[in-house]
Amino acid sequence: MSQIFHHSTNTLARVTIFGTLFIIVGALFAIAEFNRSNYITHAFVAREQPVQFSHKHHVGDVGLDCRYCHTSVEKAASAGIPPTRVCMNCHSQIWKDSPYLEPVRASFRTGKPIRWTKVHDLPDFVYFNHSIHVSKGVGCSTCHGRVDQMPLMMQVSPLQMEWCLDCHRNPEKVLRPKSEIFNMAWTVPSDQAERGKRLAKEYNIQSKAVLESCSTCHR
Amino acid sequence: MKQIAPPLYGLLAEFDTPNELVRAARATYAAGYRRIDAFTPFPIEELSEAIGFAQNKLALIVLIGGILGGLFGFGLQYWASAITYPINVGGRPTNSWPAFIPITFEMTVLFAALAAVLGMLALNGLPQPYHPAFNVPRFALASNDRFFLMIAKADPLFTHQGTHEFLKSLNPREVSDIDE
Amino acid sequence: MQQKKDRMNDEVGPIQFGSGNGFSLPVLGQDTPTTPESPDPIAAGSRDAASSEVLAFQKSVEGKSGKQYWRSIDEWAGTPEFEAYVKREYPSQVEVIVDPFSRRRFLQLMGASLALAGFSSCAYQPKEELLPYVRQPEEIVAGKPLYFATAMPMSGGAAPLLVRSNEGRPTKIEGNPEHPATLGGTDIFSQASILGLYDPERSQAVTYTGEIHSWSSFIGEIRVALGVEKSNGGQGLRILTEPVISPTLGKQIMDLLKLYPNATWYQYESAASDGAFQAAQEVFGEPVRPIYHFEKADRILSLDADFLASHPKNLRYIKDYTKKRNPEAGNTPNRLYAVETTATATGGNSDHRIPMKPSEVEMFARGVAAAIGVGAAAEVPEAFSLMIEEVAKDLKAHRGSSLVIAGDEQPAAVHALAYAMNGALGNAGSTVVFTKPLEVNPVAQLNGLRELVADMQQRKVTTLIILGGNPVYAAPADLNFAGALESVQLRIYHGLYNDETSSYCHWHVPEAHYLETWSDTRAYDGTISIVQPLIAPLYQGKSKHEVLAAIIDQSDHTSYEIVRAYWKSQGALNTEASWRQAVHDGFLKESALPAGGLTAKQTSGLLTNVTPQQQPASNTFEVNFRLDPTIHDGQFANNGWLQELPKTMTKLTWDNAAFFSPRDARNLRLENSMGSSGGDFEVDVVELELAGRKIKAPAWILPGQPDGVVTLHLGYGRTRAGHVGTATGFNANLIRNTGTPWNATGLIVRSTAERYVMAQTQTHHSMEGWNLVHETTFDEYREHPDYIHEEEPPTPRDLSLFPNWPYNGYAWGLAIDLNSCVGCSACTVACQSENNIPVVGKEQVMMSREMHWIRIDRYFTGSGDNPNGSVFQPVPCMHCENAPCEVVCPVGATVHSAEGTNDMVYNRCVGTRYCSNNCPYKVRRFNFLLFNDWTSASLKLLRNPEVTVRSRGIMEKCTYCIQRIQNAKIESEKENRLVRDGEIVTACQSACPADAITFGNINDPNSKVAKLKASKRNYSLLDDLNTRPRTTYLSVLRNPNPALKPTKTENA
Amino acid sequence: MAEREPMMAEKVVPPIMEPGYTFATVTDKISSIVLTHKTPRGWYIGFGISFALFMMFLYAVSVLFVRGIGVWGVNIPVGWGFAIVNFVWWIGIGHAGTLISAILLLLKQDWRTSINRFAEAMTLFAVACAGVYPLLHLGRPWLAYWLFPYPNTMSVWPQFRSPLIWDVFAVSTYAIVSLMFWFVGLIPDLATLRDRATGRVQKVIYGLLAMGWRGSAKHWSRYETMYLLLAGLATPLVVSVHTVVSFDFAISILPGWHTTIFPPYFVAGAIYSGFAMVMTLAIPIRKFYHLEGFITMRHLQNMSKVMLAMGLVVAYGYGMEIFMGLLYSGNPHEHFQTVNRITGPYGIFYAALILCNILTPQLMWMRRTRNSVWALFVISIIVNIGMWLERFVIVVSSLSRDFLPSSWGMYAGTRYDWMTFVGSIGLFLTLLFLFLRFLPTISIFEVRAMLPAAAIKEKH
Repeated sequence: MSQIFHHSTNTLARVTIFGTLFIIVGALFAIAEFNRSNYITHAFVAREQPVQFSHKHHVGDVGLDCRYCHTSVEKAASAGIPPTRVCMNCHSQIWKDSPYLEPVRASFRTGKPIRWTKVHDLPDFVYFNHSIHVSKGVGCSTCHGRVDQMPLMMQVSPLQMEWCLDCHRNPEKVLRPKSEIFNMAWTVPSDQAERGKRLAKEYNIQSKAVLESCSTCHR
Repeated sequence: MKQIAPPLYGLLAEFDTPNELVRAARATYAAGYRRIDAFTPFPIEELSEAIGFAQNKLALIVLIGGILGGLFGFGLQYWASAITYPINVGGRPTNSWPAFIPITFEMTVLFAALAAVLGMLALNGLPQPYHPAFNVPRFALASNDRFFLMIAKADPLFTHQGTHEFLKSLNPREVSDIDE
Repeated sequence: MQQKKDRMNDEVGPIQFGSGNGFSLPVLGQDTPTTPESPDPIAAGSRDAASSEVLAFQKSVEGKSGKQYWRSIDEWAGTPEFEAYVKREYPSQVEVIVDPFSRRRFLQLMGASLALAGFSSCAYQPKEELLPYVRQPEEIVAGKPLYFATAMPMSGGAAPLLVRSNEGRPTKIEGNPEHPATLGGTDIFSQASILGLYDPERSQAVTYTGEIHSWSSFIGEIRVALGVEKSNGGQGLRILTEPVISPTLGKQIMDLLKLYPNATWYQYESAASDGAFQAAQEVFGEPVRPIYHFEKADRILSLDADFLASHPKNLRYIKDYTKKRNPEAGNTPNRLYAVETTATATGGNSDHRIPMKPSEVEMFARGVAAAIGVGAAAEVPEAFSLMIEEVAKDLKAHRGSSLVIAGDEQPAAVHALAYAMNGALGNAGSTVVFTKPLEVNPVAQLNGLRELVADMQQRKVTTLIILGGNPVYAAPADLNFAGALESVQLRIYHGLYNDETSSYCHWHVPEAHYLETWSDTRAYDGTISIVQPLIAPLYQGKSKHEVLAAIIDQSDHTSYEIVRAYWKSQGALNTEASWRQAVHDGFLKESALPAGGLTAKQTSGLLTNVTPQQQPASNTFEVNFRLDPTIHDGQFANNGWLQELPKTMTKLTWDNAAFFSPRDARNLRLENSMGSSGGDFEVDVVELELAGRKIKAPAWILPGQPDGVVTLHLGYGRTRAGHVGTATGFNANLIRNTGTPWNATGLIVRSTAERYVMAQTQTHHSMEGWNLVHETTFDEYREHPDYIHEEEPPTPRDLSLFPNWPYNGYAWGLAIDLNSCVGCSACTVACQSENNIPVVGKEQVMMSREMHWIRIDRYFTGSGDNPNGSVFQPVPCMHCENAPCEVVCPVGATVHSAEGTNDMVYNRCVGTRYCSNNCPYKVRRFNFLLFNDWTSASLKLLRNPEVTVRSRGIMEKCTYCIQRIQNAKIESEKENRLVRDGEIVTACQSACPADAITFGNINDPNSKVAKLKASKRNYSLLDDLNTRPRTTYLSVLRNPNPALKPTKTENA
Repeated sequence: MAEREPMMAEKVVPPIMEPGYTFATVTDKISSIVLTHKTPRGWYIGFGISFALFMMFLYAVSVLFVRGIGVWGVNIPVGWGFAIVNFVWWIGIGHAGTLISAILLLLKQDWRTSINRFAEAMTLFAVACAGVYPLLHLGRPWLAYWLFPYPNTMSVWPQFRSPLIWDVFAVSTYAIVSLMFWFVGLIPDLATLRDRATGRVQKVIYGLLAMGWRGSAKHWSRYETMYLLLAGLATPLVVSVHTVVSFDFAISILPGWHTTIFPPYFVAGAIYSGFAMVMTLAIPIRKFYHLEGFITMRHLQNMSKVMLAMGLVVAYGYGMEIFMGLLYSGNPHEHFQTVNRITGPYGIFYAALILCNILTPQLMWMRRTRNSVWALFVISIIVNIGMWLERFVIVVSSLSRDFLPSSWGMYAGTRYDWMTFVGSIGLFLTLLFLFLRFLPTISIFEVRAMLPAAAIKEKH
């Protein structure tokens, strides 16, 4: 019989075999990475809002305390989105004619709420409670980043389960003194290792087993 | 067929029965030829030893594959259940090793089996869709009812003439050149 | 509970009254904070989705009438486009839309497929919105619920409540522990009323002969009509209400009658108990009513009184009765002799169950009375002589601490005898006291109704105003109320639903739900209770007060103004402070009606002359009519929770039936044959004829039903109840007569060739000789306290090869006292409400797919035909320490928390159902289809934001109300303290009127639950499986009369 | 032929292969089935029917995915129904292939040669059918990949104590190994097809699949070693697979499931049903393609003997269950369950399975039965039905009545259950027909090796 295949097919055959193997493995890694990418987590994606509100200005420049607007952060699960009236407290005096603030004034006139775009959005089967984290020494900037430097609010953490667990498994590495909770500029000190341990004891942080339990976050 | 005679790869002798082939193979080996191979439509134990071929690598490869598989299987389960996220499941210990045995076993078998098949292919240098022998038209019968003996040009004793003569002396059906 | 009260004090109290009477009621559609739902199948409709639906309402409420809004869901389901859609999408489902009965299920199916869209992208979160308040009410902290006190008006007395409100949505009913009527318990009706509030099928607009009109045009029109009436003092004007308990409403009606001196006011409800009323009139000369003090009674004779069944006025009785029988409380146990004419919870929990024909009850009563020395001696059936003798002896032996109670359904004579016996036994004033009735103006209701119908037939009535009730459906058939109604020129109906009655009336004014309006009422001992609204009317509902105000030319008065004005005029509440306090507490302290002991006139004819026993024709049956255990007189027919709630004794759902005793069934060759799909029973249909009227009814064989008696439950067979309630069961009113409303003789039973399929949740009623419920007598328990573990030594802790898992810190556990449980099922409904548990519909129940997280197993004890009693066993998840379910889950969707709860992680569940297979208690429930209703917007407002709403293909089960545990822990953590005992109250526990359920930390030896588990009566179900349940049971104790054949304690 | 067989069978044991075949004729006979240009009409009819059933399967499955698992009859307490029954049934059927090709190879039973090829194919297709059920029966099938261990953003892993996870590993391992076993077995024959094919396309396709096999002595020797090792691995594997499947039940605490007899008697049952299925397929195939020369009465007789033996092991299993339940365990629930199985609502199914699995096969004690193709065909089908019933009784009767009488229930398959079951048979046959058409049904090179001419006569 005459040769069916050209000489080169030998190499070709082997290359394809190993090639596909490498491609498959590579693809798996790619998918794993993609699932953690900002595209999926929405981290560092600035959302445009109905009102051009700048945290940079209000927190960084003006120096408002987080709690001035997010009133329930120490009391309840939700930190609380300020009612229009809170905006008007100041803006009925300053920038009272600024066209940028028209939506706010409109809302105040008509009683229709401002439709903000949600930035930090957990799945609805996850039950996160701000008040307990704040009262146990977890600072705002730990999860929300340097809000005082964000003209447009954006999410800086992946907000994925592995990220939550990372902290629940060893909270020591982020605990701060009560006084520093709302301090945007706070940075992890060099001796955090033993500081954290001390604070954990002081705050009666629950055991790893409790913090890892499913029902701690899922109900 | 080609105009310029292409380089030679070896010589191919065709026999009718397995017996003739085995005898011929023994003779050839006895004659001192080493770069020889035989082609048959079904496995013939005597042949490999007749052409002086003895291999035992494969068994070792499979053994290693099996051991790796077992270790991987148990390791994965132990790490997942006892180290990275130890959870209280029905009051059982995090390292419930008896429950991990079935998967450990399955992984052992899987890896060993893969090692066996891939090892065989690798050692045999397959896939190899092109081989000079296929250039000989009658070689198609090697997968049907004919038995072939080949002496490669690379063999130190190989001379086109002499080897041809030698093969003829084994009274095959016919002897043909294998083009590269 | 305590925690809630605090919250009310420091948050609600002041703010509630911040702006005079301008109460800041949450109004839907106006600046309510929301984050719209994500398409995540599990989460949609959970806490965020719920409030997002507020927007849907905003759209619907603005301008348009709710009616049009609902067209999208219900009426759409009739249009050709819809049918086309169905034919295209669901060829096999076409028949369904024709049949309204199964449309609910169909909509769910449709939902299931639509929901698929969301499944494609689970992890990926789409853009969501945040809608803050514009002006935030100070008391509202986003995500923190508030609790308000109110009361649910019910016939026979209101149910005092605390209602939880999330962002202005009432979401859960709790009992009011301060209130004397219940001391914190609730019943199924009040628990389920929250669903009634959000029922999308409540009538939503004022209509005139079906045309939508405005409230103002209604006022205009009736002014004209009433102007004519005024001319002759309103002698053509009639008002028909349910018995009026609300003092304010009473006052308003009186005002109306002043304006129209010749007008007449009638009151009627199905539950009318004229017997008790007439007896009181007769023997005391005034319509007083008794209040029983079971906590003081050592011997109780119940003459067919089902006082342990779930009903507001009984909640206090349940508490007192069970407390008296609780050995841990150290009381001397009482002994209950229960005469009953059909199997009831009271008989099941009694020490001596005495089944008999209704006609025999009076004989029996006279027998006992005679033995005590009351009334004329009467010859009694031989069968009862021993019993009568012993009962009388026992009662006499406990003068002053015994108690005789007659059932509401009994004729005047039996009530009179009971009153007299209590007098003779010196119980009057101790175990029995009498007060004025709760009703403003108590009347013999059926006589009144007869009179009204007669007038209508004689065309004397020109204008009839019907306030509440549903007389067209509920009036006994012999009156032909509907027919008479036709001859009234102007008919006005004010009610919650567009129902049978509204279809016969010109004007229909939608009634505001009690959670939407201000009112007042009395409860139990007459305590004045304030009805406080939790939310502004969802639709265009008006309160009775507003409607009456409109009639008496005060149409501008709001309910609040009317109620407040009335109480200003009353002594107790005239000051602002006292009023605030009353609203805050939900009731006015020390406002009970004066109570005292009265002794009956021995000369009363009811006592002396024995009512002659008319001999019923041979081979006829006696029939007794009873209110349905779950949908009452039919007013809850459209409430899915109550329809699907298994009836206490029969465990039937979605239907009523004619109950036959096993022997009668054999004689009539009636069969109940179990089907092949799990919960379906095929039964024979019988034709029942009473006084010439016929109905057809499925025949159900009920052990414990007396021979020769057929029991029919009212409330079913509604024709205009809504998609949930219409065409379920049959209407027993159609053979009911005003003469014998509750018990009648001469019922003719004919078997037919028809068969009918019923849905039952428990198909086996014996324990197969396995000790699932341990039962013994008080005496035996006193002698061998450890009897349970003597016969079954507990499994040793060190049995396992593996080391025991250590539980430091909290270890949550539950103890259920079976000796207290009366099987009322309040826990089941409370759980359904707290945990967003869906209703699945009759077909699914027939396939054994009901979703209740806590079910009540009912086992008959004693012989099959005529059990000496029944035991009730609430079965929630056992939270086993060696949980069989966890080991077999391939993805770890159900695992243990560090505190020993068996967590079910919905979002991890892939739905292999292996956990349920391996659960020996079968407490796990699976979403075989998309059971949660995702189509009705209003139902999303109902959901508890603290609990994930489960989707299709997911396993679920009791979580010990993990959301309550977590929130309590978070609060305690913030205050750097441990959770206090009793701080966490599970939904079932808080609902239980008998305090049978106790939750707490079993690692704390001083906790109530730990103490209970230390009791000798404590045992774990299927202990030999070594699952180590965290939920354990306390055994049942009976107190039989040694002189009588002791009740068998071993279970056949 | 049909009437000649019994007579000759009376006297002598029929040969493994009809005499008179040479290397060439063997090659020609078998490869022609594949290489012949016109496909027989019978094939089209058979394939058409099977494919129609397969389409019905797809319809039932799409309804299932759109509306949810609720379209099936499963409920609480009976959480598993047809899906698991069919899964176990198919997996069991698969076992014969591996058994014939692996275990009989190790036992040097050369009669296996002419049936192992399509027995292995049958294994693959049966495993494929079995494999879909665990997926379909999930409440949320689109999340099935959670059963595999992979690093995910939730940093959670499968729960390795669950028999269902063991299933995942066992079945996928089994599928992969069987596939390799089958494919390497095909390589030399693919080479034959390559060399005999006339069409260019055929040449290329078979050529690529043959991977350039040329029958070199060195290759053969490694090939043989590999084949032997693979057989050695497949043997414990096949036993482990059905053992793991039986763990799905034995690991639970349900009366009637929680028993140690399950692994051996599940394996026996698997081999039993597997051989029955091989028989059911072999008989029509040999008739249709006139392969009586290769699949002789000898094969059918040997298979029927294996079935008889296995049937007795299964009978022992049933007996053991009853003994344990009634006499030995002393556990009230076990006792009740045993009685319930026989006399309960599903007693009729139990009676039927005893008839099918225990009584009927006893006919095979008689040589006349073993010599009658028709009898064997009918019996093999009865056994297949019986084995399905066995799984049904095990799954449903235990679940429907367990510990608490209050939660007892019943179960019945809906039309979608049936469509899925019958449909999966369609899937199986569809694959089988494709195999018959495009690949050698009988292992050519192994048959060649069995010819007398292949024997080496040593003389020196």
